[in-house]
Amino acid sequence: MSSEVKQFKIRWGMVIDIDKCTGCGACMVACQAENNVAPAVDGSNKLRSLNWLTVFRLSNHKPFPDHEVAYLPRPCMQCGKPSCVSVCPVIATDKREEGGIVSQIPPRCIGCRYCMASCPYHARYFNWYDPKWPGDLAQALTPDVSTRMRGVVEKCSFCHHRFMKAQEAAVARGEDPMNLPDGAYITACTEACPNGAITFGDLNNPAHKVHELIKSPYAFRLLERLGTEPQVYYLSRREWVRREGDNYLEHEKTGEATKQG
Amino acid sequence: MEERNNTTTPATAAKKCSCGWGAFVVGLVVALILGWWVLPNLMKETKKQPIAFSHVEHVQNQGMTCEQCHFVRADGSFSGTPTTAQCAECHFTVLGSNPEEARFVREYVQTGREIKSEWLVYQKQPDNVFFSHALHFGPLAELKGPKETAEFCSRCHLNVAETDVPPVYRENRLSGYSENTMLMWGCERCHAEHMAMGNTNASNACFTCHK
Amino acid sequence: MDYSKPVDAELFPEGCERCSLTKFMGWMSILGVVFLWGLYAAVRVLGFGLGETGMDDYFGFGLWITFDLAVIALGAGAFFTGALRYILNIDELKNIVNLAAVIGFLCYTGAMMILVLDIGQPIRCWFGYWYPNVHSMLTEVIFCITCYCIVLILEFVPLVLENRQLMKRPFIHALAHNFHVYMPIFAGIGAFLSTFHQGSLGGMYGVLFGRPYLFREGFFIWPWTFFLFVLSAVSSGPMFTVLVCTLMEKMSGRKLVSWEVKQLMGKVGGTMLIVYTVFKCLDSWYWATDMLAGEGLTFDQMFHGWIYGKWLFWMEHAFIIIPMIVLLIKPLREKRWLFYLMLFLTCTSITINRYVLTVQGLAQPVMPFDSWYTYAPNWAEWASCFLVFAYAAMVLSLAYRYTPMFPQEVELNKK
Amino acid sequence: MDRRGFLKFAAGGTVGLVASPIIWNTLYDAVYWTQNWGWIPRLKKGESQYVPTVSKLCPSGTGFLVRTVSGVPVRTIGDKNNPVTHGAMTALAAAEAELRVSPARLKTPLRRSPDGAYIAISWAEAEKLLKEKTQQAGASVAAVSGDPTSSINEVLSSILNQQGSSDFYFMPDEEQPAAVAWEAMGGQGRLGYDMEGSDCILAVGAPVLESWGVVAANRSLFNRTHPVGGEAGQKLIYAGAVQNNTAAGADLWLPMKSGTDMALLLGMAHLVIKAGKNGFAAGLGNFASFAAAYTPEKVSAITGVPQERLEAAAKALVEAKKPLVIAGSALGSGGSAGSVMAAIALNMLLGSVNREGGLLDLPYPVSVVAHATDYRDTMRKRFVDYTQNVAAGKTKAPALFFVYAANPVYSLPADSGVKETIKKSGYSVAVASFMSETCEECDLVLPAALGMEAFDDVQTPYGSGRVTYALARPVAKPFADARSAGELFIALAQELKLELGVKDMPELLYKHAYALGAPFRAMMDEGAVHTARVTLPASPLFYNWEAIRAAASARGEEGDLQVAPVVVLAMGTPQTAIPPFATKVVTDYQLKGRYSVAQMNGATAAKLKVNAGDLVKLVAGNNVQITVVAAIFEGILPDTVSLVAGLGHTAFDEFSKGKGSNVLALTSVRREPGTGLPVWGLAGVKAARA
Repeated sequence: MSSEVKQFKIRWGMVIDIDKCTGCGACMVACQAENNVAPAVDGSNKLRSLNWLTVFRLSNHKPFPDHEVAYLPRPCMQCGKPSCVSVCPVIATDKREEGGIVSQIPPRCIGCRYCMASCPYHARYFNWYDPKWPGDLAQALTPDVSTRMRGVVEKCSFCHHRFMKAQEAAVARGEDPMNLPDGAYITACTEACPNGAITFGDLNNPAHKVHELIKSPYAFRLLERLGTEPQVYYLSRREWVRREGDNYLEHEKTGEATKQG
Repeated sequence: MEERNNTTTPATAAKKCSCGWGAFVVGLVVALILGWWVLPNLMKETKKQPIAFSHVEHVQNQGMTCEQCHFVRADGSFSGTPTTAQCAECHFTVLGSNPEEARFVREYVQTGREIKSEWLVYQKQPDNVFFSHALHFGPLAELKGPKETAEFCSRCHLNVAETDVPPVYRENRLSGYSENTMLMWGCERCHAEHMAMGNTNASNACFTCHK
Repeated sequence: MDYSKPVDAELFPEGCERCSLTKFMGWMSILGVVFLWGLYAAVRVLGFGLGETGMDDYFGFGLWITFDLAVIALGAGAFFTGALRYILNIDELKNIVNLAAVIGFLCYTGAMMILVLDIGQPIRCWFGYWYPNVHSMLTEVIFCITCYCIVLILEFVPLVLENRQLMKRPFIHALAHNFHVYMPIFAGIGAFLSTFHQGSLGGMYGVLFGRPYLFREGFFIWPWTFFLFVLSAVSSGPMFTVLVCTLMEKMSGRKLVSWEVKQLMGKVGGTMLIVYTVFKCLDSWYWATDMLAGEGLTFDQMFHGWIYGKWLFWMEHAFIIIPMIVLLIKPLREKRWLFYLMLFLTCTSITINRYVLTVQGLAQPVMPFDSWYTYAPNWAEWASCFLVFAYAAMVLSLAYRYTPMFPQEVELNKK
Repeated sequence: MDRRGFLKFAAGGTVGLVASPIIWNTLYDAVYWTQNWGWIPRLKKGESQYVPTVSKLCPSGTGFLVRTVSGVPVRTIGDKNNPVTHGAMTALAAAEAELRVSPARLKTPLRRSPDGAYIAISWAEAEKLLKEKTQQAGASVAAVSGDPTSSINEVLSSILNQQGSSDFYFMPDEEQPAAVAWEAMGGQGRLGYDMEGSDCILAVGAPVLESWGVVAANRSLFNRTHPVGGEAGQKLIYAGAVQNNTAAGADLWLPMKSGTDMALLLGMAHLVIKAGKNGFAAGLGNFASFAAAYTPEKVSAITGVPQERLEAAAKALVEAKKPLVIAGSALGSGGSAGSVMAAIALNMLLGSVNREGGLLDLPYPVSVVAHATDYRDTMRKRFVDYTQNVAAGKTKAPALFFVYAANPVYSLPADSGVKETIKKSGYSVAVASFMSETCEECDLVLPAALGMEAFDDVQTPYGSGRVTYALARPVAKPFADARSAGELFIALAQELKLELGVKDMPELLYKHAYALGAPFRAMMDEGAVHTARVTLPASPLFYNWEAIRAAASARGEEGDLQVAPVVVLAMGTPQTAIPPFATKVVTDYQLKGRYSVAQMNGATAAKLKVNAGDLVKLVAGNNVQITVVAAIFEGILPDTVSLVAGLGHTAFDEFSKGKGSNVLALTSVRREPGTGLPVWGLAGVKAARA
């Protein structure tokens, strides 16, 4: 049962230059603050710490001194053919709106976690308990994203509320909300990255920087061979980094295997 | 059952039967009354607005326009109900003879208490709903005066422009929703039917209305 | 009143002996304690959240889903035996079909209990009906399981009504009779619903194209796992029924079902097992040699360390191949211990299958830079499974004590 | 009614209920209830505003917009118009709106009662206490400030000076050894780095992309010189023991043993001289012959850097148009002056002094408060010398001891004598925003407003290549009962009838802006930031090879393993501890549950016979013992374990307390040969499986 790749006029996407990322974590902090993700007292248990955006550390698997390191921020890939949408029994997650962002509506979610099982990127997280903001921390909640409750799944939304706000502002200015200029809508992580490793925009719009960036020979997507068609692209000049982006048999080269998939 | 059969005559059995049908009808009626009227009312709690605000006084007697208090900000967001500070632009001191106004000045303006956070919003939506007034205001540009505006706004809101006292506010005890809160099916009258109000271009995707 | 008999002897099935009420209550109390332990776990999970379990963001499915899948597969004896008895009219099966129905009822209601715990927002469970996503295999599962659960209740009710004292009431007598008349219809609906959701449960895994361990191609909208689940359920279901029956015989010390009927059940299960084994092996072969390579992966990469080692894979396959052979060969099949052992191995293989698909399928890291993590169920998950075991044992004990579940019992125990 | 009648009544009732909306509506209402549970915080509504200001918690003075909703800060967003940091954020600055309301935030003044417990007191009482204690102390008063960029220091030092005390100190930082080095090499102003103008930067020991210098500015520079998917316009070479965040961004990583910075720099000097780069200054001949002993083979043996990488780095420097060499410490304090001297010498050889893209001679910040100590004079004083002397009884303990915006109890080695100094002093006062380890030692704890809650400023931070001046403006009301530290000290001075020359913080800031020629109005109203390229007349620099030689004679620490600390800003600073939102940024190779994680390479692990995940005991030379979890990471030198700094807090809140071990506990204070500077940051440890 495979749904087709969804086509949209606008396709919001991200290009993350891995060679520019140094793993400082500003994006993760900004993401939590922006999207009202509750803090965790023990964040060191990575299997139970809810993060819309996680930075992975990559290794070229060579021993010292030839070792190289890279960092890979992983938001939700907003797949063109999402594995999660078709499995949700109650349509809590969907990919229908212009822009191609995969929505996740926690108030609709019944918490079956089937979508989590389906996602090879581990982009989906579960509220194992009710979220807690100890002391006065709840004062710093933004008005943009509703707080969740225990027993529901959540994930990165590409800061969808910012898309809505950008549309609202465009309408207030008398402009076309469906033709936003480059930079009118960017995610909190894009904004927070001090190294400018993240570029955000409409992949389909030639006026947007990402439109060109994804044509780079260094561009790749995570696990392309599975056919999920992510809207998040990565860039790296390093072959070993690109190779870490997908599974390859020993004799296979990057860039080749994925074309057929 | 066998014993009972032995002691009941056919006549009494028939009587019982009809009386039984009566019981069915009685049960049905009682349940319908309970289910349609008594229980739903028990579920609701009436709450009082902090101030007996009069739209009539402001709009008709003072000639204010709706936009003086309810306006779209430069960033496209909507101001909603005014803050104490906004009210105090006129009501920095008691202006009229209405005791409610005097109370407002005394209890809110002079103490800095925020009226906006206490006012009960009839159409209050839960946190998980994103609603942009600006994106719904397209046709508003055509509206000429308070009357047309009120007519347009009252497609969703209570028409308060002509009320002298705030309408009754009732809240569901379990869900905490106002009885006037538009539920999802209400939004879908347009969002699922694009042509319901002329071509509104409304999307029915989840993220259009949820955050 | 005959004081040599237990005080509740009037309620026993005609001509059957049962242990004393005191002994029975003792047994039920032991089960009750286990039940309460599970209830405590359930209350904690419902009250505080699923954080009370050992699951995490990498293992969103764990023991509970494994348990659900296993009991639903093993409970498939109900629909399959029912279909054979009522639709194909294999008359001998009437001697075990009651038990199969009760086991089916228990397995499904038990699974439903666990599901209520397993979903994070049980109050919203009706969304499955109200806002269904018709593309989701899980939607199909939700529909069919709940519907089939109702069917199983309807199949279970007549047995309760057949209690000796209840049957004395003409109304109930008539009702029970009517139920029996309609039983073929229930059996038919049951067979349809059950086949579909057994398949959908398998389909749930096969459609996960983001998970190379689980993803399978298939026929039309159904991945191969859909059919494998149906086949594995119809082969292990009857076997599980026989095993439970034998366990009851050992515990009660009475013969309940004749050896011939058991052999028949074994033969039925064994025949289905042949089909299952062939397809299962073909599927594994194709997956290991072709599908994985297409995704840039190797067979070895699907396994890790001891806990996710290949032994599980080989054991799963061996435990269907060996029983298949043994059950095919008549002299071997007729050795009682071997017969029971083979049934047990098959049930074990099916359980391993459900486990590896649920847990190992999720453990296998798909992103090359991700790691293998391990999952271990915690006490709360075990306790709630034991809650279901205790519940099932209690209901089964009551049904055995008070209803004419085994038509052959009187005859087989003539002194 | 008989039973049958009742059954029929019930049946009718059931049908009626099913046919009425109550059941179905209640199903919905129950779901609405689950969607809006009362125990989960609701969102606030209101107008959003974005106010530009600068961070006072982040050491680099990150410029950000504080987003407020109905007046309450909810987010901090990089300010693209800030001419220093250009919108670049740090993980710490990004968490500042949340830190403002974090559980560790101090709410009211606290006074220690005789039994050791804290009692909340009013500000009136606190101020009365403060006045009394200051009057009683007379000249016996000392103070330390952990915020060198703030002009609040001037108020505090003026109070001390007028009381007759000269014991006003800065917390040890990166600049103090650099100031010593610059002066030793003939520098007359303040050492500045024009990173922006350089095309090749060699950072030795200085994690320029994570904690050294004006990090946010460094990162925005990295951003601008490394266009997305394009060619890098600036080469970055990083030498350090661990492949840390800076190494991840660097074009070349030189794996250098901790504490061998000088050898590496001298080896580089040797190589560039060989390549013909020998910028002339007095002492060149002696220096060149001294450096000649540092052949690539020898340097490679000492530092562990493969020879070909040394040569590649030297080649890059020689070929660059405007190379720049920076030396610094991994920890950001306790570093050596010798390595900075060697770096200055290398820059001199390369001709990279007093020119664009090189080392610059910047003016020091000047004081505008009457009787205040100048920045430079405070910078020259050594806090650890003072505290060690007090602890040893060589110097009289002060009757009153102020700790402002600092957490020395946590951020200095155990033998620094800070704890003893606080204990011995007659009365200790902490002015801080968060309940730190130092606060817990003090007699009086006063809650200070944050940068976004009060007037404050950021004067040119160390590491800058320009003179910069930014104002922190009150965007929101101070949290709970916190108060502006500046206003607090000014009020104290006024109470004591001392002369400051300023009546409040805005006036103080105005005077500073005026002195710098900065546009005060625009800074006050719009959050404008002043920057200027101001350099002093070129200093007569010389190769102080004797000082370099003396410093190079320092011995390494003993032990089987070297500890290489890694600083990450996500872990907060000693003053803030781990921000609530950063606990998830802390990785599983930094912290695991209660234990710090020690990263080591496979060869080291094999030698120690440990596997990833094993518990390991590390015993330092000072007999401090910690238990850590081993992790394998190949981006680290053999016989070295890397531990992240910022763990092991015993104060603050649940987000910081009881997590891992403080890496500083393993270090001891040493004296650098020649300069006599107190240095730490290196630790040799013995390891055993726990």
